[in-house]
Amino acid sequence: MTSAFTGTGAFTFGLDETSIPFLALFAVVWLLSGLYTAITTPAADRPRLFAYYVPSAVGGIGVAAASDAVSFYLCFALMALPAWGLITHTRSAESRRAGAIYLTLTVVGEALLLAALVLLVVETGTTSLPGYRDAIAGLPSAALITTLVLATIALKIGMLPLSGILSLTYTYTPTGPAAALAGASTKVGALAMLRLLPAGGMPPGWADAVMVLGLTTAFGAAVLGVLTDHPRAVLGYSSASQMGLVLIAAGAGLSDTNAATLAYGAVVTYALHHGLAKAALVLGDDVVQRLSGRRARSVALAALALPALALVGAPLTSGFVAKYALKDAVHAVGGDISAAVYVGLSWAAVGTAALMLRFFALTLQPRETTPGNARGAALVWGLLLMLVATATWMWPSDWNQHAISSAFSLSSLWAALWPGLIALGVWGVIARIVPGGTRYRAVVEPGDLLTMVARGASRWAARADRPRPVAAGRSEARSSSLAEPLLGAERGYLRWTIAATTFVLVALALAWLALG
Amino acid sequence: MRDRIRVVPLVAAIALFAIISSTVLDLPRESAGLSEEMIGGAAAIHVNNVVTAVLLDFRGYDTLLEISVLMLATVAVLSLRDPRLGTRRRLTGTADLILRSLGEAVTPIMMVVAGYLVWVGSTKPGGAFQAGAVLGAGGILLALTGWVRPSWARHSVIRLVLSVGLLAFIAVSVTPILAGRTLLDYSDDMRHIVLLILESILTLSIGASMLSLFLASASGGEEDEEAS
Amino acid sequence: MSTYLIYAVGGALIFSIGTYALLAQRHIMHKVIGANIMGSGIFMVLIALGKRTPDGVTDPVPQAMVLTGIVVTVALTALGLSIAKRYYTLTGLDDLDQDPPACDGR
Amino acid sequence: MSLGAQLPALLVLAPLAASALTFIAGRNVDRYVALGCAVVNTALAVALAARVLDVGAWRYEVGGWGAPLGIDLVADGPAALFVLLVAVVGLAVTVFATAYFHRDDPNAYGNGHFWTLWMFMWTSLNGLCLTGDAFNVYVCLELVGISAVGLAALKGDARALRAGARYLFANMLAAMTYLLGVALLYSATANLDMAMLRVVLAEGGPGESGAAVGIALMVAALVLKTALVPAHFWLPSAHSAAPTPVSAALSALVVKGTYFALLRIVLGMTPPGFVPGLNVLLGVLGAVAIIWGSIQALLQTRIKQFVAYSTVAQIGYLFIVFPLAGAGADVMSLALGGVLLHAATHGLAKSGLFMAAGSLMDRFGTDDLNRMRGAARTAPVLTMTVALAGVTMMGLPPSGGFGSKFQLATASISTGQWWWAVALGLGGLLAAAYMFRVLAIMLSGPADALAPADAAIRLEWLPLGLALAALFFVFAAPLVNELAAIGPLLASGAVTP
Repeated sequence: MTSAFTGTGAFTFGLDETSIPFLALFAVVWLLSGLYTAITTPAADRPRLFAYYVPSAVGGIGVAAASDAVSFYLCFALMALPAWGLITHTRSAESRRAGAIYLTLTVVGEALLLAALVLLVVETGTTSLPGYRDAIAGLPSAALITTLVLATIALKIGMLPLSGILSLTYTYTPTGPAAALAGASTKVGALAMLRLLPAGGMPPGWADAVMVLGLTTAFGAAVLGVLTDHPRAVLGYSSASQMGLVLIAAGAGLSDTNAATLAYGAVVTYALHHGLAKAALVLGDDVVQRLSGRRARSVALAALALPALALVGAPLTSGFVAKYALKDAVHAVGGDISAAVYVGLSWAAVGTAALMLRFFALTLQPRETTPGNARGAALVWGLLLMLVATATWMWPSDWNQHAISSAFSLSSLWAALWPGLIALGVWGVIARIVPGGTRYRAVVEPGDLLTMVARGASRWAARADRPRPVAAGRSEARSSSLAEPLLGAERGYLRWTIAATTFVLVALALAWLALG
Repeated sequence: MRDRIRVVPLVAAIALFAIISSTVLDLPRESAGLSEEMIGGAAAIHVNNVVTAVLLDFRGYDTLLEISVLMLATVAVLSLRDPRLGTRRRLTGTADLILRSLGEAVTPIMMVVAGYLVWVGSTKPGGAFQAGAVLGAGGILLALTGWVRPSWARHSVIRLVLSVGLLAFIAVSVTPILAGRTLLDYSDDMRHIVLLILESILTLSIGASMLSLFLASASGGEEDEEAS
Repeated sequence: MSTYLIYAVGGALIFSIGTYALLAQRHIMHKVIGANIMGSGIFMVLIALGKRTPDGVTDPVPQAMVLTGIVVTVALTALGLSIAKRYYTLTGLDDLDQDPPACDGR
Repeated sequence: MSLGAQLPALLVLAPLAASALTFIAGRNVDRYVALGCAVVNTALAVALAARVLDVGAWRYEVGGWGAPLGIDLVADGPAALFVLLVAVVGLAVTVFATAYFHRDDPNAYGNGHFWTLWMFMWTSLNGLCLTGDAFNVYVCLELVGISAVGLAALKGDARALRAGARYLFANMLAAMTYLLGVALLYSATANLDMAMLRVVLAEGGPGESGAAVGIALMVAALVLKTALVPAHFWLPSAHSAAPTPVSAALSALVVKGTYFALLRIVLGMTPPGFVPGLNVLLGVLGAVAIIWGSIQALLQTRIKQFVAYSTVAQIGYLFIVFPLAGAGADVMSLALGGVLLHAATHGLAKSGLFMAAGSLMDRFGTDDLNRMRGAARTAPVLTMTVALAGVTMMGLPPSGGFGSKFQLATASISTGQWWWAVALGLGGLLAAAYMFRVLAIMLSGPADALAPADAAIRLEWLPLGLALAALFFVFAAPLVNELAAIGPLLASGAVTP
């Protein structure tokens, strides 16, 4: 067994077939978002923002390049923790609450990931990261490791019932960093799927269960997202929904080695496509607000349609390739459940289309325009859009060849189109019958369940924390129902005779053991 | 207020007694300990009293730290001294004739006894600690008769006396290092005279420490009127 | 039964009595005295056990340990008494488990 | 004999001489004597670590007698690491104290005797880390204990005196227990040198049960001095009633020194399984300490009590190494490296945290956490320090806490004792909870009334530096692991005479 920190097993970075696409994606997204941030942020705010942005970016890029468990974990945390500063940048009460929720879930996620990694290091006897996915299924605690990894991923990608986490973080973060979080941060979840979930070999139930989880998330997040009324929140729920699809792909590879190969391609393609498209959507929303001329706005809105269509999986977009790869992977699993999931996949696109329509409706809504360097912002955005259009198609690899070769078959074109058409139809009906048309009021606030829990907790804490009248320099303990008995127990224990006698009893116990 | 009997501590104490005594009874009935090595070692360095040899030679490092413990306790007690108490305070007893004449009569004798105890330390039981204790007791007697004020440790001279024993011990123990030997590895030809001087200085410091420990928390007394 | 055992077991008894005092006595001075009694018990055990040599010469190491122990006990006692004294002067309390007025410091 | 080989002796003698000199020097000079000694000591500690890395562990025969007649000092990797920790944190505490204690007001710091007490404490900590003799441990422990009590009661108010008295009685109880233990051990084995005892005890013999009871009592005494739950009862009051630099030293160093003695005795001197169940019991108490200390930290309303209870919790981690002993050299070196890493990181972070807490207390004029709202706006550097130290307490990367947790968890899982890893994880989550609670208060709301920055505020950067050092300490992990493997805790031929 390698000692984790003797210098040989720790802090190694390298490139392999998994790290290259993610490294490329993360580098591009962090760089362009950083550029965008630099252009659009007032000079006074820049140092504070970049103090968090740069470490996060370093962690984000490092996590893709890490090739041992220790640096993976290190970079994973380095990316996730400073993001808290990005979320709370505006220092509003909402952003602070969002930050608190984010930090809590992140720390829980760190603990889960640490547990999984420690188990992996111990049971495989190596800290080398790339080998894990093939080895996991044969390990004694394969089920535990997989569960821990899934739980970590669930927190990262906003699996139901935690879907709110993404909308929360996107909504309150300044645009540039939000694009980075949308494009790169959630994709670390995808990276973790490729690094730490078993590639085949698990009992079949695992694949089915995870695929169902993914599909539920895809639908559930879409429903929640349609019911919110902040464009960034909608995008957040859309991310959760899309990552649900990625989870389906990862799930498909859990049990079947053959499906795992396909699933691998699907996850990479999907991550690449979705990372770029979602970053482009986040930036695009902001660019539209910044442009003042009517013509410029129209052009921008038209351009914004490209990533939106890509998400829906329209023909000729990156999403088409990704979805095709995904369907291949699910198809390869076999069995009733995967057949049902296969059908569900198409319907999930309806949800995505609905989300995109809602997003457009909200973006078109007149908001107060943000002044600033609109031209520079648009330029950066344009660069990103070009990548959205081309990257997935041009990526030199064999897993998109199948999709490309069958891109122009009539059946696949139809399969890609009908969900969008259905969504459009429903949308038209809603616009007529719902009060307020397509700009109806929100039913769900960003963060849904999480925000409710956090609000309840802070209300409870506020009640418990309320300082009582201070008498004679004596500050009273908190009076909440749980705290008082615990504090009282300690206070009672601290009395000399009790505590010292307890110590003597400990000494006696030790001596008793010694006489054994 | 009378203390009531506390049952759990009582049971714990009884159990403690049971375990310790059974352990003691379980020890081998005969054990030479380290006495043979020690006696041999003491003979090699021509020290007649083995205990003295252990204290100053074999385990001299313990003794060095022990002196430190005593000085440390003195400093700790001095640090707790109530700063509001004046420097011109005397303990009660200045007017007590019996106490006064006793102090005048006994103190010189105690000093002589202290000197004897140092001298005798290398051959018979005795040494700096015993001598220091006697010296300290004499000092306390002087304090009770009003010769020494409770604030005496504020004088820099007294502070020097309090720490000179430790400093001398440090100097003696470091000297061998300069000669390329290890700490406390005295050279044989100088051993006796160096140790005698050291013990005498230590006696002074230990006596001063004892007196300071007493005076720092001695209560009562009256402000001296003469000065104001 | 060898004589030294009487002293050794007696030392254990004294140690236990001191322990009880340190644990259960309320008054600070009583606790200090309790600790001193504990020390005396240990010294008795040490000296008694040092007497087990075959040639009857007492092992010098326990003696040295006792001398060191005495000095340490003196130091601890002096510090304890002076803290107790100062605490009593400040608060009028001779007991650590009572809260001093206008102070909650546990 | 080369000067390098003399380092163990010099490391004890230098601060000891400084103690006497600061006492004589008087209040205009004493702080500079102490400062000079701190610098010299740090240099010596670095030299010791460098030499240990270079030539390996060695024994130093005081008086030239050699065990069992004389007392031997042991300079091995773990000892060098602890001495270095004491030096680095000690230097920071010294610098902090020069600004904290105003020369014009010596009454505020024990009639001006702070410096002497502090130098004695430094002496005793170095002595405790370097000694190889079971009885000499006792003398060093008393030096640690008395200087710590004196420093804890330094303020001289009722609260400090009461805390000091409780601390002193705990020390008395521990002193007597240890002395009885070492008496029994010597009576059973006729030896006091720990490395030789390791051999003697492994052979067994007629005095075996006496030696075992002796060791049990010594361990119990050290458990009390290290404040492992349930023997933590003296710590929160003593650490919070003391002046800030003292709190930092007590929390960061004193419990580490006694812990190191425990490490030497349980893992070095005692053969595995000699006292059956001892190691497991220590591990269980450690796990309980993690949970109970964290819960109490979560509930405290006064900032220094909060930090002190966090120390109670963090001490628990250090005891997870004991049940992992005896499971093979690989696991042992991993776990030992883990706890050494934790001790060092926690020492750095906790001294920074205590200094920051004390400065916050002074600036807000209260120790009530709930009245420190808005500290982030008015005292950003201090808030940052608390946050960074918090990252270390939680054990998140890249802090050394992460490295230690990773190594300890790996070690415990590879021995099949996964429950220790669960305790470690739970401790991290609870630490997150208590740190978040405090940070949430400091980040929220409009600023409360704030005293103007005084001279001590110049030293805001010092605690920040300590917290930063802890934050990136995982990168020192290879070095710590290397030191942990050099003649570790008497388990090597280099230190057995």
